[in-house]
Amino acid sequence: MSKSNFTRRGVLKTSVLAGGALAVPTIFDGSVWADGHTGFTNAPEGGTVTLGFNVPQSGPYADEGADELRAYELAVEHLNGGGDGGMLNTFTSKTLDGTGINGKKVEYVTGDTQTKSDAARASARSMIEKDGAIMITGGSSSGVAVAVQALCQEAGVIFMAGLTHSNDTTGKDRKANGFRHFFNSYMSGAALAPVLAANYGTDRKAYHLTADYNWGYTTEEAVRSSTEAMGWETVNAVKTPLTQTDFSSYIAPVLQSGADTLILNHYGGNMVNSLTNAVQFGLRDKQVNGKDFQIVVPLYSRLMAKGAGANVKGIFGSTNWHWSLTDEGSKAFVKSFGTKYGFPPSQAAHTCYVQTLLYADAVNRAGSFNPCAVVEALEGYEFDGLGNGPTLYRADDHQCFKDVLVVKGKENPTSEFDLLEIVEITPRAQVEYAPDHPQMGGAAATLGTCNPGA
Amino acid sequence: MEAIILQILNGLDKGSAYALIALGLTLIFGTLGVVNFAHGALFMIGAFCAVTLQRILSLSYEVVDDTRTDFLGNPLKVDVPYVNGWFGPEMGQTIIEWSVPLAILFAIPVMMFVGYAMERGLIKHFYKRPHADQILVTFGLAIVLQEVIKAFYGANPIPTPAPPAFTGSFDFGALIGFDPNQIIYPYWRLIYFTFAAFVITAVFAFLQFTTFGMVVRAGMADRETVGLLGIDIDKRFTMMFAIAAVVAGLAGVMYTPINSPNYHMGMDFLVLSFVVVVVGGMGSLPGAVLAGFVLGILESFASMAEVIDIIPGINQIIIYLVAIIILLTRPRGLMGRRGVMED
Amino acid sequence: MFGLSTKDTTLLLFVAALTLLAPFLLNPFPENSAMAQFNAGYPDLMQRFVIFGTFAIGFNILFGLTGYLSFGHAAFLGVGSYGAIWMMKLLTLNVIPAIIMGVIFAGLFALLVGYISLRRSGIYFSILTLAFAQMSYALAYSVLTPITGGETGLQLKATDTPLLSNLAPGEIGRANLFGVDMRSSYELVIGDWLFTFNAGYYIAAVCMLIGFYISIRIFRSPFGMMLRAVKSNQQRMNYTGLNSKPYTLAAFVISGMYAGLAGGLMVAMDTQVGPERMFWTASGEVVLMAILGGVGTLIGPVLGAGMIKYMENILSKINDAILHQWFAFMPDGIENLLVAIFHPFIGKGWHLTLGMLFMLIVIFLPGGLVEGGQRIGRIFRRRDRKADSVESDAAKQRKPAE
Amino acid sequence: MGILEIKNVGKRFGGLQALSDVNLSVAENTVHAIIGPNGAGKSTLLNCLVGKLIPDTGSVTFQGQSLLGRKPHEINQLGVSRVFQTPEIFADLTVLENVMIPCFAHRDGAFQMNALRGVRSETDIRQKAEQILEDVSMLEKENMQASSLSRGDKRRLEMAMCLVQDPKLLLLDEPTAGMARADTNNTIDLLKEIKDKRDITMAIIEHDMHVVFSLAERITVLAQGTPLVEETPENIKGHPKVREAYLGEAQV
Repeated sequence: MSKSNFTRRGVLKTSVLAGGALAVPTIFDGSVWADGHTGFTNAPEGGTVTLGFNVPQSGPYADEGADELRAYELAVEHLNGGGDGGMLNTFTSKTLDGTGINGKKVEYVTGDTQTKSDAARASARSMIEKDGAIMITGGSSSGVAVAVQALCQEAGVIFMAGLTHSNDTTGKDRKANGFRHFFNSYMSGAALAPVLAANYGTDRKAYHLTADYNWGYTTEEAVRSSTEAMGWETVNAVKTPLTQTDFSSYIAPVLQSGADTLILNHYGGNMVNSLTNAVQFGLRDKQVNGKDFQIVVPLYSRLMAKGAGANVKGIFGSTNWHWSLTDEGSKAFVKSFGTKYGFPPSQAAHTCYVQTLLYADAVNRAGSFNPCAVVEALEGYEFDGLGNGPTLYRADDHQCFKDVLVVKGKENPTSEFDLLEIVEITPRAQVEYAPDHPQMGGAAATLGTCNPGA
Repeated sequence: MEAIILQILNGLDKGSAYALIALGLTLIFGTLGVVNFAHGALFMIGAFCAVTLQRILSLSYEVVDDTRTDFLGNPLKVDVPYVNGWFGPEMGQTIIEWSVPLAILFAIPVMMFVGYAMERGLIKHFYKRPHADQILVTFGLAIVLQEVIKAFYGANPIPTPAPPAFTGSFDFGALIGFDPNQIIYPYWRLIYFTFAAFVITAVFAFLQFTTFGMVVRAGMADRETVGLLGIDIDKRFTMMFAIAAVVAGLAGVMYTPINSPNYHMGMDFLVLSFVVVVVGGMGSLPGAVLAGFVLGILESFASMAEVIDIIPGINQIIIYLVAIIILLTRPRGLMGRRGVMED
Repeated sequence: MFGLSTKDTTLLLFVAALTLLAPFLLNPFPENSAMAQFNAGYPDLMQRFVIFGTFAIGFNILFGLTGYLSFGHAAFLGVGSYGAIWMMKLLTLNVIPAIIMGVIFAGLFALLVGYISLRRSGIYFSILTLAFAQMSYALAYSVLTPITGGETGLQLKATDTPLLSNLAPGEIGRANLFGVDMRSSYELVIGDWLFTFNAGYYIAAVCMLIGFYISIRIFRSPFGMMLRAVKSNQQRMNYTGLNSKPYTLAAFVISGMYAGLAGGLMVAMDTQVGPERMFWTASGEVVLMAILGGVGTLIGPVLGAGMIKYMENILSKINDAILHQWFAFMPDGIENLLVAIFHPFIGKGWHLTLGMLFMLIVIFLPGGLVEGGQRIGRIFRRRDRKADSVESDAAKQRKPAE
Repeated sequence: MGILEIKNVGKRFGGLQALSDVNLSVAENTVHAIIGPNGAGKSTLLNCLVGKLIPDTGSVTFQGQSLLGRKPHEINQLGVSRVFQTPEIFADLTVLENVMIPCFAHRDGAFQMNALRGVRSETDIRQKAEQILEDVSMLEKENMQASSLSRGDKRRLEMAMCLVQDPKLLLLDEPTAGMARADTNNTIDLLKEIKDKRDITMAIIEHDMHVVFSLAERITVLAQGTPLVEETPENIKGHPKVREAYLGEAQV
């Protein structure tokens, strides 16, 4: 059976071709492996290398996608030696010196995932087949991340996931060619539970509303098991349709159940609407079992907080990164992003920026764009200075392990970006888990082998 | 028992949103015979009337506050709305907080104009075209409208809270003798329901008791004959389109505190409102309203945890399942007329 | 030839030539030129053209001939896809059984949905089909996750070991046709031009051509005539001794099978299924393809499908950086102005362009793209009035008032 | 025993007794007219014959077979064709196709899955269709779209569509309604010609007495849902009951 045959258009695009009507047919099959010069999909030739930024530009996550794209453009600028260098200066690895990646100038192509896996794969395939992209990154939902990651595995390019929080991405759907810097549902649960226990006590009755799809399931499971381990009781867990906009009929019965805490396993528009509805029902003014009623949102993002407005005040949740962090890396990133665009970056922007840098650095360290070499360079790689403290890219599942932020809606925001405040930085040790953890697909989950394509 | 009362209340509220949108859609269909896929967009534009008014009222000038710094460490620039300067901070803040109710006054002329322009500029040319063409052109228009809104306001939902006086909920259960905290109901939803009932009544009264309404109803039944009577039915139908746009727009304005508006909220409601209209029966105004409430209440019941436990996923499909059952047992929906849109 | 009239044979050969030469026709610009952005001759998009072309051809058999407007056709595409991928996961990686399974699954599901929905007509029928499709979508996304993979869908995994394929442990299977990988391509470089001939594309193209041929046969058969009779006057049809229900049901199932074929091909080309494939917007898309191209014409839906997919894939990838490249030769002020003018319509604004295009076409070309083609044709041969092509008959049949 | 036997048929719509106790026998190879004032139940009776309505009581038999509970297309397959008040044709199709469809129905039955057979190869059907078009002198219009025909031509086309199936019983619902005198006469001539050439039974519902008396061999007068008189045309003229029923409405 022949190997994958994503084209080597990058070769053509960047090399100077002889004019005239000279026909040079080439047939690609497994034998190309032997061609030591390339040996992998879209091996860059000439002075440039092309990256593919695949983000939602239409649909509900378009604003998040726009922020990711800003971060990518900034990262490319820094990699090519422009701007103030951002986190290049604080990154513990010093291979990135503003001369591009492996000495090649970085170019990029963009595409629209529409937050649909079909569209995302179409867009990614066009980047690989048409534009000769050597690495694909981006995305704002787990469905898209899993789909594009599987595609990159088949095509033999590296996938650096953008914002994807479901356990599955590096759990049961993990792939050798795919890497995730963002945290996941398990980590949210593990980080949140102690903070919740400290603030709300250990004898709470929780009511879950869960978005009825994979990410919702993993998040509910993670939060549920870690809060129950703290002594909380789960009164009920109700699944809500993804397409639901008015959550009143789900929220109204919460008080009847005798629960005193509502956990909203929702993201994006779902979360904005369910939280708005919950506040509207006056849940937070109520007293149940002699305790103040509380609401928890496991996964926060600043854009969601903005959409929910004043409703987020005082509500706990977790996040991957926040611009108010004061370590050198974060400060450098916020400074260069803020100077360029006029407002602070979101966590989606941060993870995308970091992923681009990590990829570039891995190529430099490996001295090759070959995906397998990059995989080798990233696996088990320890680094710091990128805003999350000391971080490990674990070899077993290609998941980054780092501190997790527990945040709370700010009572007195000074601007429309200043909506969350950091309550606690949960140390990495507390959110770690075994690679074959049952929530991660158990023992059956496997990375497979890296695929260089060609 | 409490759970059931609660879900009926929720259902009435959901139903009033459905009914309002479906009412406008049926008005346009019944009078003009046009399948308007841009009706959801009208709802969305209504909601963004509220957003726009909020933005206008909060137009600000910057004051530098040296005591605080922004995220880059520069002195913080604080936005002060002009209204605060004119009416004093307290009054100014109150005006901004009341922007949603105020937006009703703002939305009526805007939606009237939007409806008028749409009908005269585009829809008018499609009366005699096949329904397929009407769908394509109004769908194209809906996409253009929502993309324009997205270009101006972004894709993220925009919080538009109700005035503080109407936030929070009251204990309806305690009023009728149940234990406290069993049946709570938000003030704003009560207002929404009342408002919807008022608008629906007003539309019906208008059609029932005014000469204008009589002519329009006659036109709905038999356009050609009314045209033969020497009445300029077209002009009245244009007005009806504008009225339907206003109804959709007001439904949108009042909906903003319930769900933060975003550019695709029209599309979210579009399919649902078509289902409501068809279940009610094409061309039947009371049918549309009835179907709106029936589907709203059934949707609420299907979302009860006890129901989902028995039939998993029922909350995902209830509306469509009910639509199928109703259409199979009642060929023309709840109150449809024979021969309308059957070919 | 092929049991077709000369006119139809010409049309078929024309379409065959277009599809087979697509790698040349879609890549008219040299690789390094600024216009290369508009090249569409890469495997993924070419595959999508013919797959959605197949889908639209099938939809047109139902909508174009019988006038029944199904608003839930994407459900059959989705069911076909799920059927195909399960075949690949369980039985064999060869695409033929997968595609056949896709067609069968979609056909059966269409039979069920059609049997129930066809009890009503007009918009009531549309809403019934819509309801079925939305239910399929909602359930596939949520409670059917064990079968459908839910949000993240289904892909081939290292743990999948199809019965008839001997994969090395840990190897992820690849779709193939008797050993020919769907992804393998032959690349031809002529000067600055690069043309890609992809195995998967040609398999999909052959499927589409067969589908197109069958569709011509159906259009020209007594059966097709009956379907047009259904659209024209169902009452007379019944009083002529014909039972319209089996005709419409047959048309519904046939078009559902085309959708299943498209779904199976999608999986064969790109082994992945997600539930959004069944969302109502996907059903709406095929309606738009048919209307945009020209309802009831043979080639119209294919053109419509090509147009929408081209916009979606090419326009959305143009970003400001590319605009700056294009206009770099201009003075800075004008360059920025031009970029600012084009900015709302490209990249994230591709929906806006699409919406405007829908409106313009339906306003100025009521018969869709086919009518546009005819008007151009007419300019060239004004005098030749009787040269009514096959297609113009159908375009003309769209009477103004229904 | 007539070819069509209607016995004790009754039909009620809500509070209105549209038909009550209708007994009627149409003899083979005759032209039988049913007349009566507006609202007498003529159309309801016709609809009961073709399966559009199901009578509440009584029986309808055609050549000894009961028609009750059969669908319109099944009744047509038995050999009953119907001409409508306003011509019901396939307006979007060509004249030739309009005639070919009933040919197919006649040959292949109510449903035939012949999706891959070319219409072009059906030379028999085409010949038959062209023959009938020639009979009604419309052959030169065979490629016109039916919607563009004149009203008279549409009527002739509809007749041709019925006749091409060689029906044993042709039901005509006011075939000359709304026609100019010249067209009416043409239609009468056409019907006479059909009757002379073929073994066919016709039942006509008609307002225009000129048509009735030109064609009919038997006439049944229907009033308020019941047959009043059944007679030959000669005897119907001046019949007191008929005069009473019409109250001078018709020009008897």
